[in-house]
Amino acid sequence: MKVDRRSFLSFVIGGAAGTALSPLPWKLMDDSSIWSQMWPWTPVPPDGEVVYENSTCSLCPGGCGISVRKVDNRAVKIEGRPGHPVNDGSICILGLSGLQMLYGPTRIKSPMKRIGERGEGKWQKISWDEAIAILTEKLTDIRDKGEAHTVAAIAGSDSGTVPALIRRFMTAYGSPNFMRSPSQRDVDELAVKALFGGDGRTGFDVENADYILSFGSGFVDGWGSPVRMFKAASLWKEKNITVVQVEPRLSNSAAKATRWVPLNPGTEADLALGIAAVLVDENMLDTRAVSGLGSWKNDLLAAYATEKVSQTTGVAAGVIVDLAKGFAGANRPLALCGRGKGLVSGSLRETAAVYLLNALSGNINREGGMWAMPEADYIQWPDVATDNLASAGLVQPRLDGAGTGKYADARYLTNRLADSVNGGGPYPMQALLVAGANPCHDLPDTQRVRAAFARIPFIVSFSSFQDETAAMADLLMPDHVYLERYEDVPIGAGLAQQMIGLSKPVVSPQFNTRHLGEVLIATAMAMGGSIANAFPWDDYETCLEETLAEKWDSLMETGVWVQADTEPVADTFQLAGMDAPAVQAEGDVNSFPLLLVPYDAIQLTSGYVGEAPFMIKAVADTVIKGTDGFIEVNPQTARAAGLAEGERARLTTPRGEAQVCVHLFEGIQPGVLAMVRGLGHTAYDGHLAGKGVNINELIGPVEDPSTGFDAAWGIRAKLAKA
Amino acid sequence: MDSALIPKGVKRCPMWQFLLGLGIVGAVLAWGVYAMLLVWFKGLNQTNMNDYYGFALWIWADLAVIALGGGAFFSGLLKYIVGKDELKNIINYAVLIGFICYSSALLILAIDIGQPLRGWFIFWHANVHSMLTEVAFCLSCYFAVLTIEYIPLILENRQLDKVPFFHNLSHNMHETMAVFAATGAFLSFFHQGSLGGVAGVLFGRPFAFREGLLIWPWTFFLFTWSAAAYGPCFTLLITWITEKVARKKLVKDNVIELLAKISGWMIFTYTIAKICDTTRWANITAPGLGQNLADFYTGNAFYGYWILFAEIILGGVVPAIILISAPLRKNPTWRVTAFFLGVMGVSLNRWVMVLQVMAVPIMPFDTWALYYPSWQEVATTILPVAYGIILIMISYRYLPIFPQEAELNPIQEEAAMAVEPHTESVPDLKPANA
Amino acid sequence: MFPFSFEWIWDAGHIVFHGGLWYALNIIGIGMTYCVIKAVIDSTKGKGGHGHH
Amino acid sequence: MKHEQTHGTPMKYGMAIDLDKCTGCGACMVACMAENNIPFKEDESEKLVSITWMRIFKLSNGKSFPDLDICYLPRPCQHCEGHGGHSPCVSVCPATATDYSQETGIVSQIVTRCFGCRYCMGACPYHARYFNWWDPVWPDGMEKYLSPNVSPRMRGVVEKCSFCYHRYQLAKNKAYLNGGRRVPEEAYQTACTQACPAGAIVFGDLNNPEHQVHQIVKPDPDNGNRSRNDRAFRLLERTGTNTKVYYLSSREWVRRAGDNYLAHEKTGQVAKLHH
Repeated sequence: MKVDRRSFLSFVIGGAAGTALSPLPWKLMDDSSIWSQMWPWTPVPPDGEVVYENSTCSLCPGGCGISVRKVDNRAVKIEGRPGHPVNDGSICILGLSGLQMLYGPTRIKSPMKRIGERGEGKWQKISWDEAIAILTEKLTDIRDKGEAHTVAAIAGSDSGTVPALIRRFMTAYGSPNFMRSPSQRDVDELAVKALFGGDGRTGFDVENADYILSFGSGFVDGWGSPVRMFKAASLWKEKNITVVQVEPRLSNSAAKATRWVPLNPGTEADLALGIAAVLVDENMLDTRAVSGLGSWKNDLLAAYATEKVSQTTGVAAGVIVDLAKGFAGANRPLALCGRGKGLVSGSLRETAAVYLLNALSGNINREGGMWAMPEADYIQWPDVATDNLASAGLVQPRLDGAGTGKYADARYLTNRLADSVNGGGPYPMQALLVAGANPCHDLPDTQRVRAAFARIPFIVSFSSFQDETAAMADLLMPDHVYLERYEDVPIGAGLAQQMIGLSKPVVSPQFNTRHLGEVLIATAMAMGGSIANAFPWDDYETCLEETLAEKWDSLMETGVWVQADTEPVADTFQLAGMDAPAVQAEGDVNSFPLLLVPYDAIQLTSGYVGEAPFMIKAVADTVIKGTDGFIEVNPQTARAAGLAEGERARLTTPRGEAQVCVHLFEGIQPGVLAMVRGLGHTAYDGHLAGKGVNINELIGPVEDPSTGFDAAWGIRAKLAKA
Repeated sequence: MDSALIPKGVKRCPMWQFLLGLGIVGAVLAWGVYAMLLVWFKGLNQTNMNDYYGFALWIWADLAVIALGGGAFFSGLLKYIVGKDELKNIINYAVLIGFICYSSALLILAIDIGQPLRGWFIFWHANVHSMLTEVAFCLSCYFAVLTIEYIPLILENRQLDKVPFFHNLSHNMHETMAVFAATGAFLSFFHQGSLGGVAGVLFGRPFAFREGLLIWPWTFFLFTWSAAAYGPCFTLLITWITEKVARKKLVKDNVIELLAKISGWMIFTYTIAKICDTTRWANITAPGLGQNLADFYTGNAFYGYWILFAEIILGGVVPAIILISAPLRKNPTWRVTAFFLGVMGVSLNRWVMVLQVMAVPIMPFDTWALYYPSWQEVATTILPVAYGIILIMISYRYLPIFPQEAELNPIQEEAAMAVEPHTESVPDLKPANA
Repeated sequence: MFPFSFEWIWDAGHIVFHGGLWYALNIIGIGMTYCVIKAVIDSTKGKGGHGHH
Repeated sequence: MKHEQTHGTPMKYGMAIDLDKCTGCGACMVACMAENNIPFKEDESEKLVSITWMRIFKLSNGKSFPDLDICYLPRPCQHCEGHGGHSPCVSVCPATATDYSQETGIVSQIVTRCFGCRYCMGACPYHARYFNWWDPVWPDGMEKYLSPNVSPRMRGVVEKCSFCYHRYQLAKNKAYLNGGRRVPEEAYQTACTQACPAGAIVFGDLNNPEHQVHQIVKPDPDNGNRSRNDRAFRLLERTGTNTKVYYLSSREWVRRAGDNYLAHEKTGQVAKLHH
């Protein structure tokens, strides 16, 4: 057939018209739109039966009740548990993000041993039996050499059965070196001992107070039990009571307060004592519960005359008198302390001074007041029968010096750990076990901490996550995360009640992880002898059930156990600790003309877990932008340094230097810089690593001479254009 | 080589020159196509748009080319409805430019939407309250009209015209063109207006919002008017550029001046209306919503009062005066300056009505959001320009676009015959002229 | 676009809008159909081609 | 704006957010992200391309140290009613992918019908609408927590707060199964309301005098639904968006920051609503 131009054109045109009129193009168009609505790479979450499981959140000390929504065996959402005595249905940003931790890619998915250089990140998966065998062998070796005391353990907390098992293991093994991550709890316990004469902690009946004087406590920035404090702050608004926030920076708590009183950083104790002096001077006090006041009154008045205090603190004399009158004039005034979330041990002088204000207002162990709460005592295990090796180890001094000499009153001085390992201690550390803590990121002067870790020959991390400390370890024995395990959660965190929450496995373990309690029991069994005898339980669950005894059933049913009546430690307040010298910021004024102070934000975690992607997403772009971290600078200070909003600058302190971005903020005193605590991770994945600066790289511990605790509230600094 | 396709009585550059030009512009086109494919396959993250700039460079380009392409409908209206018969000498080119502008606009829209495969939902699930629906329908329909107007021109190609069916079709389409032109004008009125309405109906944005008539905000009418006013300016500007490139006169001055004069009066009246609108908006509309001019033109690094001046005075009053005034209009330099200012003015107006609308903070605690396009956005915006040049090159070479060309540039038959084979072997040192 | 789409309602907006739309579409459609048919008829009558106008 | 079959008086779900209580903690944002399967990227600090149906703005009184005051303002979709359901976004969507429900007063977003023209984003003065610039990708393993109640969205479409509409549907089904006609107040609460540790958000039916939100807001239907509570204000009330999210503050500078005012105008005193 001869195809001429004409028939060819007819064919093409006719063909095109025919195709267009056929259903084919329409069908293809429709199909493509349907395909675009369910692209195979967009996940489709499977449906299933919905159930809610109750448990307790242990991501921070708050102890909130949670209700986890599950679809079949997937946990899909964490919500606050309605009716729970701590949080009654509400929940915080961290608690909400828990599932990103449970299912996150930064979990340690199996026990592993290091095969590359330390910190290089080369690991080999091993079985649990092998992991326990390695640990047992190492520990037995050290112990057999009579050096059991050279093994140390750091835990996130020392309350509850799991920390108690660690401590028991250390005791049976023969080491006095059990340590806890530092927090305001350190100074609080010490203050209760000094002021009330017994072991315990303070509790604050914030719901019933009618005047709040907070010395930098971030009551809506994560202080205490965060959700409970948020609720209290709203209650204060509803009841229209006066809330005064004393701190150098306009924090969210300051913004929520009725009145923000900025003061020179680090002078909170002076202001508290100045207010106490006004109370004494004007005789606006209730001395029933205070002993030893008589002779001390004159010293107080002499040392803390209003004008003098005004000079020290930068708070006008009239304001000091105002605060004193307001405080004294209220029916149930309450003073709080512990900066921000209370992540630093803190100064005894400051703590005692604030507690004194409570005592002077007559609110000790009263409704709306401050309570001296005894320690929870439900863990009643028989004493460990130690063998000779253990007994010899236990009489050795602690590596951090706590409990002896000038540190006689301190239980743990984890802040002194780095110096001790770096050569200042009585003996070298040979092995370290870390559980529920991330000292390589969270302890001040991180460089020195990392240097110390580099010297420790054997480090075991029980972390569930690939954190900075796990990166330095030799053996990883990952614990379940809280949603996969049973655990008792004794709730302290400033509650004026004794409470225990119960964490229950909401989902089965996602990876080849093992409960820390189980690992300890198994290791003790493997080590045998007196150590094995100290652990008479088949498994952790039995241990927990036996320990909780009559509380077990109600905990299983309701998830929380509340002690009906608590006998306070004591009703009398003895004056102590207030004559200690003030804690100064490290650094020389001439080389470092500015002051850098850390601040806490609720969007960042307060404990050892790294921030989940959701939390980082909620962080403002004036805190992190890309990987840049910001410091807050008063515009006046910035102008003097020739810096504009968003500009990069070099921040130098006696401990280190970092590149930061400048955020101009009128809520901070000229000459003071503020940086958020918690960022600058080097571990975890790209959702967290490398974002911002870890302030612990810039700040070092400053020892409170009266206790040995780290009481650093800031450090001198200088700022220059990058 | 392709002499059989070239219209009778006109001279075209040698094939190699033509191909060289095509190659250069084609390279730019390929760059644009590459960017377009990136956007289609990787998504709109290839752009610098964000949640504050949902509309940006592309929408501006769309609005601008549609305004500039308005020359087609308006000259069509003048020729077929009003009866300005001289315009037949430029209408072909106006149609071609319109066709390029509108096809470009549709292409850019297809790149701009997040789900191009579902783009047809705008027709299928049409929301009649949306200005964009109106735009989409009228735009597509009018594009069909432009295609209908362009087809006879294609069919007039020397070879195609030999086919009796094509010849008759072309002839019949010419005969009925007035109907299509009228429909085109009707459709243009609405889609040009609706494009104005796109910004004007945004009652949540005091910078853009305008009161109006019935459901149409004033910007609706201003956009139609400005497209009619400035569209011919663009047609004339492109004609001037084509003449410069081709190095010959293609349209007689009386035709140019007629269209320029009409355009001048349209710009003049439009500018008065625009000034009235701006005055009312600045003094009544915006203050009624708690905002004043300072909120819109200060406090940021780019948008200042200069933009109002540049748009209304430089792009409105000045070209209007030049084109209205006979002595200035007859002076080619002044005339072209006016075309250029006019094109700038209307483009700037579209910029303001898209980009500045997005930039101005509305909530008092919000901040200015400035934006610069990514290279992919720039490339895909230049893509239609390259495509337009190519289409013009091909159309000019093979179709009788300019009816007066042969008359204005007579050639001796023998010389042409002698030159043609010659040019194939001897390199022509003259620059490309098509 | 069509009355069987579920978002369609018989109100003034839809009637005016789609009335205008279908009106324009029809003019274009009918106009083109006319041109094409007439061209076919003309061609069969032997009109057109080289040199004719 | 289709008129659905409704039984009895239509509902008008809305919120009252007490800014005196709001601490800017971000729990609402994350509760929303967790409830609605909102994706995240490695870098979310570029807030203009960060999907946050609920976003917290930080307001300042603009004064210098130590007189500075700040306030946080959580901004969900305001579910504008506009005039008769012509909210800014609904009236502009060319494909009817977003709609104002006369039954609930909720502005919906049908992501499978949205083709991503983003006109609605330009129309929304609250920046409550977000575009999926990227394909949503969950880090390996994290897709396990995705809820089946809300489909993850594909690249190239706009999404926004739905007042947790899926919760309404669940509550409605449950109410019908239990023989009730109406959804009880406590049975339908948004994820942000439920999570807020400060109890700053109150959610419910603005038309129902038994609901707490109605009692707080006391909307005045004769005055464009303005609140009769002196502490209450709405964002950009003057534009006539007629939002259903009311804010409460005892501070005048905060109330004034909620709308645009000319220098001489008094806060909350501009009587005439547009349209």
